[in-house]
Amino acid sequence: MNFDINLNINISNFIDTSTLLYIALFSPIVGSLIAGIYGASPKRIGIGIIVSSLIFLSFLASAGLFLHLYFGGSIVNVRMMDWISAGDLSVPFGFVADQVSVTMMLVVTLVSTIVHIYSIGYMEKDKGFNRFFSYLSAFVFSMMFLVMSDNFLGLFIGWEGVGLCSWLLIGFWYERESATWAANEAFIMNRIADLGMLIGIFLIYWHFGTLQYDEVFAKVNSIPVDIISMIAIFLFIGAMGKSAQFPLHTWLADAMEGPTPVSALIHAATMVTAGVYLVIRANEIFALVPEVGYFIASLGAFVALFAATMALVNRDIKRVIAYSTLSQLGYMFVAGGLGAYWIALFHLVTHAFFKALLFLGAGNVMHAMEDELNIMKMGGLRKVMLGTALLMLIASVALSGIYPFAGFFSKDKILEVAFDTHNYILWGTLWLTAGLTAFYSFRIVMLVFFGSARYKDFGIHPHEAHGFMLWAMTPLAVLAIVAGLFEHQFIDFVTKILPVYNFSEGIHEIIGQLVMVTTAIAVTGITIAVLSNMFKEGLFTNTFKSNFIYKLLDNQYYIPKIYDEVFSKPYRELSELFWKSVDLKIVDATVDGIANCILSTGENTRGMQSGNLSIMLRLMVIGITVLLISAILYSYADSILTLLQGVLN
Amino acid sequence: MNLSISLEHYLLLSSILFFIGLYGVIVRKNLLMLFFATEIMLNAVNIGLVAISNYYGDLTGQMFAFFIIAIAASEVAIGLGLLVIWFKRHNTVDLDSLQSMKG
Amino acid sequence: MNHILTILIFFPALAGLMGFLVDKKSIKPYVVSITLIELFISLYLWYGFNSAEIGMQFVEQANLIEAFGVQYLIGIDGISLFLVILSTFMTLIGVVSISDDTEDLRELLLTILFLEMTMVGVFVVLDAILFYLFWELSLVPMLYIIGAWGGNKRVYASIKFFLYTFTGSIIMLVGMLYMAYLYYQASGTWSFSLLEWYRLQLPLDYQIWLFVAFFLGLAIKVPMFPFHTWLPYAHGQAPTVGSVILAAVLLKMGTYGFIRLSLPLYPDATVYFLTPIAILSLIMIIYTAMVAYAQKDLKQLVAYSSISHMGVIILGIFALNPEGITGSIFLMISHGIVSGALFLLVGVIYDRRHTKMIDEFGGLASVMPRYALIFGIMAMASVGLPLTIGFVGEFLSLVGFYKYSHIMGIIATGTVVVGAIYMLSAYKRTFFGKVVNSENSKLSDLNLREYLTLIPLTILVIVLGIYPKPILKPVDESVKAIISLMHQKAVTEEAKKIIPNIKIGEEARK
Amino acid sequence: MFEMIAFYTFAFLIIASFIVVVTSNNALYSMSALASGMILISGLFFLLNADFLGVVQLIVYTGAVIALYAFAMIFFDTTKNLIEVNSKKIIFLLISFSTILLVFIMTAPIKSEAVTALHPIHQGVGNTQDIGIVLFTKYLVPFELAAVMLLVAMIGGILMAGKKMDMLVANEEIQEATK
Repeated sequence: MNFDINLNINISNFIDTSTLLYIALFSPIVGSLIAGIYGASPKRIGIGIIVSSLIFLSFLASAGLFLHLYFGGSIVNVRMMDWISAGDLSVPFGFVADQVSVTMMLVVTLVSTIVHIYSIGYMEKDKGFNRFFSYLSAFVFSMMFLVMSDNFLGLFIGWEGVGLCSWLLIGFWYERESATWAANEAFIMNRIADLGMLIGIFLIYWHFGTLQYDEVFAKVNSIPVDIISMIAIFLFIGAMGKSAQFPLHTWLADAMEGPTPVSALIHAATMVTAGVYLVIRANEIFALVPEVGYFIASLGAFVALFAATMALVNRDIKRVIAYSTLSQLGYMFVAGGLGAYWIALFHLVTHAFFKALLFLGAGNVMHAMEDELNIMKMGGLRKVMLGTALLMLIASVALSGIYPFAGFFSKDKILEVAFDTHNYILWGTLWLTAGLTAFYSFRIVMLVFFGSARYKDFGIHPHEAHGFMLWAMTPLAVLAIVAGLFEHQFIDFVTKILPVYNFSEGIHEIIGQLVMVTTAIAVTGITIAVLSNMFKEGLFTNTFKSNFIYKLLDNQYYIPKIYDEVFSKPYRELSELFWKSVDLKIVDATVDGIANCILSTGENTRGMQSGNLSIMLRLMVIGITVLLISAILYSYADSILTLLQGVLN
Repeated sequence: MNLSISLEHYLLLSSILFFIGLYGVIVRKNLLMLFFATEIMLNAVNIGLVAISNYYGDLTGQMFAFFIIAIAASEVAIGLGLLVIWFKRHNTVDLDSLQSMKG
Repeated sequence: MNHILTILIFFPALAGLMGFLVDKKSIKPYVVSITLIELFISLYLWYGFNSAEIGMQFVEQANLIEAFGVQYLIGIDGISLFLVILSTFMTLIGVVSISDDTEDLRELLLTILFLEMTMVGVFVVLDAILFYLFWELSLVPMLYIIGAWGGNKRVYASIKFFLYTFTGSIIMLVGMLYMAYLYYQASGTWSFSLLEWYRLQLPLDYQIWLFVAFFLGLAIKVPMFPFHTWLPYAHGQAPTVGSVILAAVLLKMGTYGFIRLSLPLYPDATVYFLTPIAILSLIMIIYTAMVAYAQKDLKQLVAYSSISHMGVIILGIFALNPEGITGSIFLMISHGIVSGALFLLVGVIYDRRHTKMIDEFGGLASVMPRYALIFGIMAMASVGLPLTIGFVGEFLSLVGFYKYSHIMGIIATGTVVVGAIYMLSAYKRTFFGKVVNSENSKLSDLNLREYLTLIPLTILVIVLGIYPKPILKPVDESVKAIISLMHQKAVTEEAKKIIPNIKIGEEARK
Repeated sequence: MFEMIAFYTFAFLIIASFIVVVTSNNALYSMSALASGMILISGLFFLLNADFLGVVQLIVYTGAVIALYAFAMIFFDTTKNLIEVNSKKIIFLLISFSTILLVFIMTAPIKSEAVTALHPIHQGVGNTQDIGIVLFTKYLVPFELAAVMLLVAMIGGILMAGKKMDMLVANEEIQEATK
């Protein structure tokens, strides 16, 4: 299939590309401010429309830039103004639209536009409607800032900005204790990773003398390798936080407390992929240290399997999808770690489409079920909401990696890379994960849309979402189906700046078998899921539920509990201890002790000042005696000392 | 055996007298006795000063003693005046009755 | 305007004396306009300031005690310029924030005017004796503000504040006198002029003793761990305006003293003590942040967070490179604005509920949304989120310090984590959740007076976070001058190695 | 030899009479012993070639001071014995200890030979003449001050012990009583 378009459009004839870049970047923040002004006032539908159209404008601008680059335009790099300059450090607000960032911009704005439109329907009954749009657009702005910045510190602005918006949006329903708790957890865990990121930036500054991408990458070969690997490790720690890699992964599942469009946009399509974006963006650093890359790939494979196992048993529809996101992020890191950067980016793009679609579908289900999340209480919903069922089915098939859906192309490439670099353990892990992925995707689909209508027992009357919401989701569905077909165009486009990954000669011969094997396990997974749910409700019987492994998985390997016991509680107790025992009882008490000492000296000696002359006279004599003694000691000090020395020796 | 009287003899005498006076100041409670004891102490110092003056051939010591006598005389004049007033008001010259300074 | 600095120092005090003639109803407008004029004078100073010029500007000189070389010597460089503006600005904000029904309003306002004189004085004088004079004088109005308008334990707090800082500065005075004596021995004339002292090269063992004497005085004021315990009491008991000025300006005197006195006078001793001080600052950052997390009183929490941030400032100063010191000066300004704003915000709910206990609140976001918004912005600035004022200084200080030590740099950067933990958990407990306490359900949102104080601060937080250059540039030039002076003065090899050799002025342009 | 006998005799008598002064329970005895001690001290002065001071001692102390005490005692009831309660051992300890100390100090360091006379005693010139010269040159101002001081003390003494003062005090007491 070849969609080679011979329309050579030179977009810069119509409009200045830097203007396009500014429009793409700043129209979301304009929307956010407009919505923010009405933040505390009652819902206005107009706000949602204005904000969505501004995001759409941003999408159009991004698309313009994309076309400009696609048809051979030069990379757009603008420097808006100086930000921080002190000593030798000089950081501007600089933005770049090259092949990588424009791809990200396109994905971000496209998914954002859809999520914004969807949210008009989803949030229609929420009293924080305007506030929601303000936060959501602010997020888009931060994300655009992140991907468009031309230096590491600018990236860090966006990085923290998305963290802030994520905090605001997870805790959007701030009256819920669990939501605000999850928001804080996400923010703080990200901050821990940001610490690593900052250290990486410090290292880059002190060794390269600059933070601009192009200048850093130009000098990268003149820096000792151990420094480079330290930089790579610290930057990756930053990426681990944002992309929720083990051991900083727990926040992502808890982040599902936020409204579902937020989960779709932030915690599936865009923000969590920022870590992958960082690895791709800094590929020239990571490429120099394959050991670090191998570590990244191994961790990615581990997370892929680890998250997939947790997704197997969870009964919360959103959490299952969240674990699946984790798992897919693991795939991307495998590709990134093994040096196949364009494949990582490709999987990032396709994953954004079908995962956002999956979340939005889950949002519809949630709405229909009156915010019920437990899939055991659903079932047979296809009768009431056929559109949603269809969309979710598409997304699930894409996620499972069935030809010709988008997920097939990107995921299969990752497996091939793992095989090609002779990392058979990684390949095996990913292969197994592919089967698990197919299984849990269809487990959800089966439990939610097929089988008996269990919801009736709970007195719930589901209804289909607004039509425009479904229409808004349609582009995503289309892309989830067809995106993989543009693989060659994608390669040509992004490898203009990303390194090309060359498969070895031998792999072409067995590539057919590999595809077969992978597809086989995916199909097997789907089959098991379908069959097991056709005949009885759920695969897991009660006896199985008392199994140790089931419990382990159901409790997320007890990791949240361990963190609570090992970090949260000791931190709180240590803080209390520091305050009550150390600060008040040692540090402050020492100071007060000195003061009390002086005070008690006064209290004890004030008896002297009784006004009685004879006592005063006696004290005077004591004073004279003391002075005399000291006078003698002073005048005979030398002889006394020699005497003492004689005695001691 | 050296029978001549040296400076040390005088100084020793001066010290002994001074401490007789000091003893009086501390032990006695009668204000009049305190005055007497003070006189003794002043005179003890005078002996020391004059003796040093003699043994070193310097007049400064005698000058000091001279001024000390002047001060002693003034002190007695004023002190006794105060004492008389005190006695008139309180009908006692006991030291422990002087408690008006107690805070 | 040859005497603009003199006017700047003494205008508030004179106006304060005149204030006794003003009748009680119009005293607040009077004082507000005085502080506003003072702010404009200081802004005019900025306008007239030439950032390309190296050295002191607007210098005025007169002999006070000729025999001992005590002079009335004042002048500013890029560092003091912004601290002066910070003082005048925060005084204005503080004065506006005072409500009209405060008891003894006139006395409070006039006390603040005297305080303003001493604050501006400390930042512009260049004579050690005069510096000490203003330094100590600043204690008196503050003692009065805490002791007379404070909370229940105000007497304890104010006396602790006074005696503690006074003890430190007495030791510093001894150091100053000894320094003057050394200068006399070296040059044959007495002088207390800092500019003269800068030229004096001392052997390391002298520097160590003098550095310790100065350090005690300055560290207690900052306040550095373990001399910090007076601060929570002072903040806990002070009225809102007192806390605002204390946190925003008075603490900066200590860090300013490090830059103005310790560093250029004793470069070798600075390097000699670098590691112990860095360790103290690290303890200060992490430990006080954890103590802040354990607080139950919102104001105490902000007070401890203040200490934690001052630790970053100290680290930036002792990074001894232009990035670090410039960053720490910017952080002083940003901390002044942010902590001032946070204390004002705590004051807002204290006015309404007469309690500062976090447990008493909860769910305020739905009752007072605008208040929650501004508090959120300030909390984020305090956490050091990029594009707020807090990030610029924190980043520069940490990047500067990181050059000195890798491990300590990582621990210091931990401030971004521990800071987020206490700030977010306090924000969550105060603003999120349901309104449980019925007393909170009818609280009114911000009123006009509170908007007048908070909006300018919020604007500054954002604007300076996005565009810090107007401040960074003059500061950077002056910092480079100090560092190059330190490098030239240093006598030990180690100090020459650690303090970078920076070319300034004409040399740099070549 | 004469000097030795004279010194020891005087010293013994002075110590004896002063011990009587501080230990006697009768003020009259004390005063009489004090007077005798003063006279004996003047003897020591003559022995030390300080003729002028010896005369001054005789005139001022025995003549003026003791006379003053004698007059003052008219006011007090001297017939009854003075009863004092005081028996703290620490005082005796203190006294003896510091006596030893002081003796130790007084006798030890003064031996230095480096002392040079500021105002040397001139051989062949009378002591009174010598003193006169020093007193009216070097010590003129202190001398005049001492004179003024004595005058002030005299006036003060007269005023305080005088009748009018007595009246004043009485008036005050009446006023206090009527309040």
